[in-house]
Amino acid sequence: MMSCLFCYLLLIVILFIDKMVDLSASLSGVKFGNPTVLPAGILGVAASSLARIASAGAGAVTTKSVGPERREGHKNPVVVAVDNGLLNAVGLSCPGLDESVEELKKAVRAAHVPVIASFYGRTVEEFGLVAERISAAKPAFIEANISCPNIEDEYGKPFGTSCELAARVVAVVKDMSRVPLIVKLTPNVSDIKNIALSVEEAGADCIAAVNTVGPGMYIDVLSAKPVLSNRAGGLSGPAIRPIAVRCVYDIYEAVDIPIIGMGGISSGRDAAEMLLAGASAVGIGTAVWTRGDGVFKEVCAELGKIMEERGDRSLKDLIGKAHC
Amino acid sequence: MMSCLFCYLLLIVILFIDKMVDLSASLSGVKFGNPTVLPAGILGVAASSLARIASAGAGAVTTKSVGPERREGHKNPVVVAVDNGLLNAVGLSCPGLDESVEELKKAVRAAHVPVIASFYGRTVEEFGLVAERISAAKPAFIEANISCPNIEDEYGKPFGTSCELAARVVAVVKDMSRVPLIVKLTPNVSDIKNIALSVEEAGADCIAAVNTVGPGMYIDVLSAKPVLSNRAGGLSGPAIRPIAVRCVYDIYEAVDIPIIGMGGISSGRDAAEMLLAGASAVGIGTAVWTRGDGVFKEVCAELGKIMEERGDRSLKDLIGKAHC
Amino acid sequence: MDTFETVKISGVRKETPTVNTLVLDKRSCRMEYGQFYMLWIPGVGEKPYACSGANEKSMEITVKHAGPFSGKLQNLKKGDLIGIRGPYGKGYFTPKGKNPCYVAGGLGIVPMISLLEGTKGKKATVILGAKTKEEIIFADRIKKTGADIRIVTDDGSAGIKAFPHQLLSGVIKEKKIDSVYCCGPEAMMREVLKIVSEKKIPAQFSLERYMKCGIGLCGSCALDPSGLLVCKDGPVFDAERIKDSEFGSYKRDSAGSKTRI
Amino acid sequence: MDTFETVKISGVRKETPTVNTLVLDKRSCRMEYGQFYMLWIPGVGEKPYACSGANEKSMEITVKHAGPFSGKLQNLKKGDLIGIRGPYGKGYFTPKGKNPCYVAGGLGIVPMISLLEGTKGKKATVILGAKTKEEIIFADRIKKTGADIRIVTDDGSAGIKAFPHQLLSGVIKEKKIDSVYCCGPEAMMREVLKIVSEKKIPAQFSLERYMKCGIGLCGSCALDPSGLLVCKDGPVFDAERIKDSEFGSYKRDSAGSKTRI
Ligand SMILES: Cc1cc2nc3c(=O)[nH]c(=O)nc-3n(C[C@H](O)[C@H](O)[C@H](O)COP(=O)(O)OP(=O)(O)OC[C@H]3O[C@@H](n4cnc5c(N)ncnc54)[C@H](O)[C@@H]3O)c2cc1C
Ligand SMILES: Cc1cc2nc3c(=O)[nH]c(=O)nc-3n(C[C@H](O)[C@H](O)[C@H](O)COP(=O)(O)OP(=O)(O)OC[C@H]3O[C@@H](n4cnc5c(N)ncnc54)[C@H](O)[C@@H]3O)c2cc1C
Ligand SMILES: Cc1cc2nc3c(=O)[nH]c(=O)nc-3n(C[C@H](O)[C@H](O)[C@H](O)COP(=O)(O)O)c2cc1C
Ligand SMILES: Cc1cc2nc3c(=O)[nH]c(=O)nc-3n(C[C@H](O)[C@H](O)[C@H](O)COP(=O)(O)O)c2cc1C
Ligand code: FES
Ligand code: FES
Repeated sequence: MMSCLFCYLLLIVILFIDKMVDLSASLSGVKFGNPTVLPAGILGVAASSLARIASAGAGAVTTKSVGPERREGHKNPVVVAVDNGLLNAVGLSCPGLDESVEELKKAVRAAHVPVIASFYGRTVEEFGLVAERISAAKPAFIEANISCPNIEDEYGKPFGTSCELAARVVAVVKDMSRVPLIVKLTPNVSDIKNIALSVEEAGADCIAAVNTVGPGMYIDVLSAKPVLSNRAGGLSGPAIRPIAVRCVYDIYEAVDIPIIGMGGISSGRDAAEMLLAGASAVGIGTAVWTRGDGVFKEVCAELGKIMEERGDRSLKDLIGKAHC
Repeated sequence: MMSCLFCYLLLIVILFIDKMVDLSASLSGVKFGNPTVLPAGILGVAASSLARIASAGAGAVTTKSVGPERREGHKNPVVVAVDNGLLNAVGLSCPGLDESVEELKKAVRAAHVPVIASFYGRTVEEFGLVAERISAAKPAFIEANISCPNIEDEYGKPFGTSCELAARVVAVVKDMSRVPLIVKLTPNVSDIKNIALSVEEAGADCIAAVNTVGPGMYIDVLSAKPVLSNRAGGLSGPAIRPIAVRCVYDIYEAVDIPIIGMGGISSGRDAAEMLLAGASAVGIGTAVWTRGDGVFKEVCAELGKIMEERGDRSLKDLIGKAHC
Repeated sequence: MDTFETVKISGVRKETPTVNTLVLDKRSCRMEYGQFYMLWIPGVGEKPYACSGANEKSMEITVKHAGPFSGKLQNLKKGDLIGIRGPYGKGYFTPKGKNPCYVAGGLGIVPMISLLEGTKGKKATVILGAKTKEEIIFADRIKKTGADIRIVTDDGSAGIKAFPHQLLSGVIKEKKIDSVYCCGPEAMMREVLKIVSEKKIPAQFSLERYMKCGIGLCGSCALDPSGLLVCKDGPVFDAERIKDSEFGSYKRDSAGSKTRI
Repeated sequence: MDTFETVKISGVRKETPTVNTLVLDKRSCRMEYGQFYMLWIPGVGEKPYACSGANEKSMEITVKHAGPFSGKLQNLKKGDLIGIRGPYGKGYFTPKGKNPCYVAGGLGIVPMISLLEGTKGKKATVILGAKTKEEIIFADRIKKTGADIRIVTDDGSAGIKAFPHQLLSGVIKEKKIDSVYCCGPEAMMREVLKIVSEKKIPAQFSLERYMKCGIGLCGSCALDPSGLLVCKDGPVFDAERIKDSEFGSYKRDSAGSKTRI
């Protein structure tokens, strides 16, 4: 009788555990309560809004990319909605390094989740300089945004389009900082695998992919003017998801370091797709606009249901499983 | 009294002309009744379907890309719908050169609009060979599809990602054929301006832009498999329009030869936007799926209304007018 | 734009030694008689199939082992996943006449069975052809509708030893047939088309062409000389629309090459 | 997802030497009191503006010349094109109480005028402040609603020489004010917030912060320490939500830098 009862209780416990899906993620030794990440440039100007998004359920939050000097960014309009997506050309506005570091310190204090400090430079040396300064604020990661145009290359192409430049940025940054380094890649290259490989070899701890696609342009037909003041802007949102998924799939084949996958994710299904492609965590940017800041909790709930349906216990059962 | 009546009649005539919008287009000396073009790979296998689309209102029609040898293309699935777009990896199926040339001759006879003969090669020499053969069928244009992977480059990148290779293809083709040459570009390069400039300098008569974007991937989350048998496929449809518009805008700044703009056009507004960006004609592919083959007439009607509202007399009043 | 869905197989039924019916765990969407679906076996491939039955909870497809893909498809087990998109096609079977005749060869009855079951009041005759006795499918379902069933086999192992079209002229006279529905091997359908054209009886044919996209884009299923698309304008066509066409003489393969029928 | 539209200016009205009202050829969409729009002058720029009136055929905006953009905006002519997106904001003015008091400084009356005109039955009092007599706007429209209007000017050239908040305590007592709506310079609004907090009267404030996206993505309009967004959670906030915040002490500029108020 006793042993029968014991078996019965054990069965209940097993069934219960079986229903539980573990959404916790781990990247380069840093633990995230769940795999959703607020990516760079979305509600990342003020520490207060980062803390708000952390409370709303994001597993980690990223600051707006910080640069070496005060910049106003591009003039308005900086966003325009297109079919199933958004074009933006905010243009890396930044209050300056001192004020940014102060705000970052506040964010690290106020947000109860890992804070990723995104940054950029106009030269390789500036990347190193900014990395050193923001590392002092003790973020969980620093994230090098090599997907924005720089001034070293006369054609204004991002560092992220050249294997060699990308590797140099990584090497310099790793010299100046001991905080784990994420490198954020642009999808607008003919071969993203090689870039990913270069930054891994140069010492990057993690890859974020992808930044916005294109750029794109929206022209108003009555006035015959491009709407964005910068004329062109990066495309984000559901329209780019297939491209982002393919980039992450390609990068996963090339490197061993973890990937934060992003680009058009707005549901648990989308998150599962990105994890299957090879991401260890997923960024949710433009969907904050379409679904509100409840999107992080909602995506986690939806993802949990899909994992139950699939019979997955933890994210390990999803990550990279589309490769075989 | 007489002169008064005369003035009155003159006024009526002027008002009438004022209401008439001229949609005729002209590219490299070839006249199109309207600026809509059926692009390569859409209903272009059989001469009969090309003739059908010509009757449905397209200003010109393009054959499926013809290659040097019989090819089955990729296995099914070759298409999958995504948010506001379509991924395809048909994989350049081709019945072989002899049969293709016969079908092309039929198309030139059956369609009462200019026929564009799209083609590809796996080497620069094959481009020349195929160009020579299809030119014998007397199409209005031949269109070099340099946006597909080739075997000369070990990484499988399209000729269209290298200025030098692109120019070599053009030079060889111009040697082998006197039919006006369109070169079709891929948007998946870091700088499309330079590629456009290279093919213009090498002697191209016209540019078609853009081929599909990405490629992209769609993974089914329950089975964890990419749906397309080729795993990745090119993205087309409304999702890519902002990218296509920006590409055409950039190319227009770089070259003087006319551009056939395409990528996500599905309404008269979209067509007007593409013309403003610098296109002289517009391709309509994926929208044949979403709007049916009536889309060519409908887009022309919508475009005409927009031109009336803007006060345009002919396409000249639109082409490139977003630049200033 | 389009729906793509992955569903589970909830059951498999053996119809004949080479034909299985799969039950899909998918609520049937609004579907017209004769439309088709593209079925995807994850990681294997995708092909067009008709629906052989549907209700609120599930839908069925009936598959003959005819090659590598259909072999794998019909061997899927309960619980296996299958991708499905559709229904496709704007050419449907439309109920016409009071005394319809169905002419089916092989699996040709599959896309027509729903029409027959959905229009029970009519005095239908079904000419059901198969290679051998074992290969006859849906005879019971046909009988249940009250239709007059005429079985023919190539080898005479059941019913009359004949091809389906060979019975048609007699049935037309006997049963005052005023409409014909036909699906099966194209050579058989060509003969049926000749008969109905001669006798001026309205008829509809369900065609097969090599399908890639299924949505009217790739052009691989185009019919000469009209440019009609089997995936989009068909798969069912009125006799007049295909009379003076490639139908019955050639079709294109996966490379777009013409092959004789 | 979002609507972007280019419309024509159908008329311009001069309100004061520095303020014009533009009539846009756009049917008003369903709009809540206090929401705002992003207005684009093609090729020039884009900024947020309130709606100062709307009907079936058109909507109006009222603009003060305060810098290069607003200068160009208010000088647009009939027939000129203007881009518009919105309405934006999920924080609205909500009609509360029987005896509301409106406290408006400068153009502050603009986002509140529709609320006042839309709730005519109430016994409203409007404290309308301006720098000088010439700068007073909408006095006639306010009078037409039957509201009790109290004009104050900085220089005493009309009404009482005072700032709007200086009249508020007296009006609250005199008119048994049970709700307050406030819009104007932030320093003035801060004083009003103090008064209503002390007297525990429900109050709503329409805030201005530097706006880039207008749709809750860029983060440039965030309020410390709550992270509330003026573009999305505002622009109108209940007093309690902004009491212990940056409101009245600092705000961020276009680079994200904090500047004292
Ligand atoms: C509208 C339509 C409805 C169909 N409905 C059914 C059905 O209900 N039940 C059923 O068993 N079969 C049906 N088929 C046929 C089915 O799609 C497959 O062709 C068949 O199962 C053989 O496939 P296989 O790959 O196993 O054989 P294979 O050896 O690859 O091919 C055998 C033959 O099938 C044809 N075929 C192969 N692939 C395709 C394709 N992608 N599109 C069209 N034809 C192809 C070719 O003529 C080929 O020679 C239908 C076909 C069409 C076009
Ligand atoms: C929700 C909201 C509603 C508004 N409604 C009206 C209205 O109905 N009528 C009206 O005249 N003005 C309104 N404004 C102010 C308007 O947006 C402009 O700020 C103002 O017209 C000055 O613009 P400028 O470029 O000409 O001046 P500038 O010299 O460029 O700027 C003057 C000041 O305006 C503010 N400002 C400038 N750009 C912006 C911006 N993008 N977002 C927020 N503030 C900015 C800054 O504090 C700046 O110091 C509103 C602002 C907000 C936020
Ligand atoms: C308004 C906006 C601003 C952005 N700013 C930055 C930025 O400063 N740095 C950066 O690395 N990425 C930036 N991005 C890119 C996002 O971080 C993200 O990579 C991209 O939007 C794709 O994800 P999504 O489709 O979920 O938005 C920005 C995106 C948007 C929409
Ligand atoms: C199913 C399909 C097949 C295509 N095949 C070809 C091709 O053979 N050659 C080519 O140059 N472009 C091909 N394309 C690209 C189109 O010609 C066009 O450039 C692209 O789809 C963008 O236009 P759209 O958005 O209007 O479809 C194909 C596109 C689709 C959707
Ligand atoms: S299968 Fe592609 S057009 Fe019919
Ligand atoms: S203006 Fe961008 S978040 Fe408010």
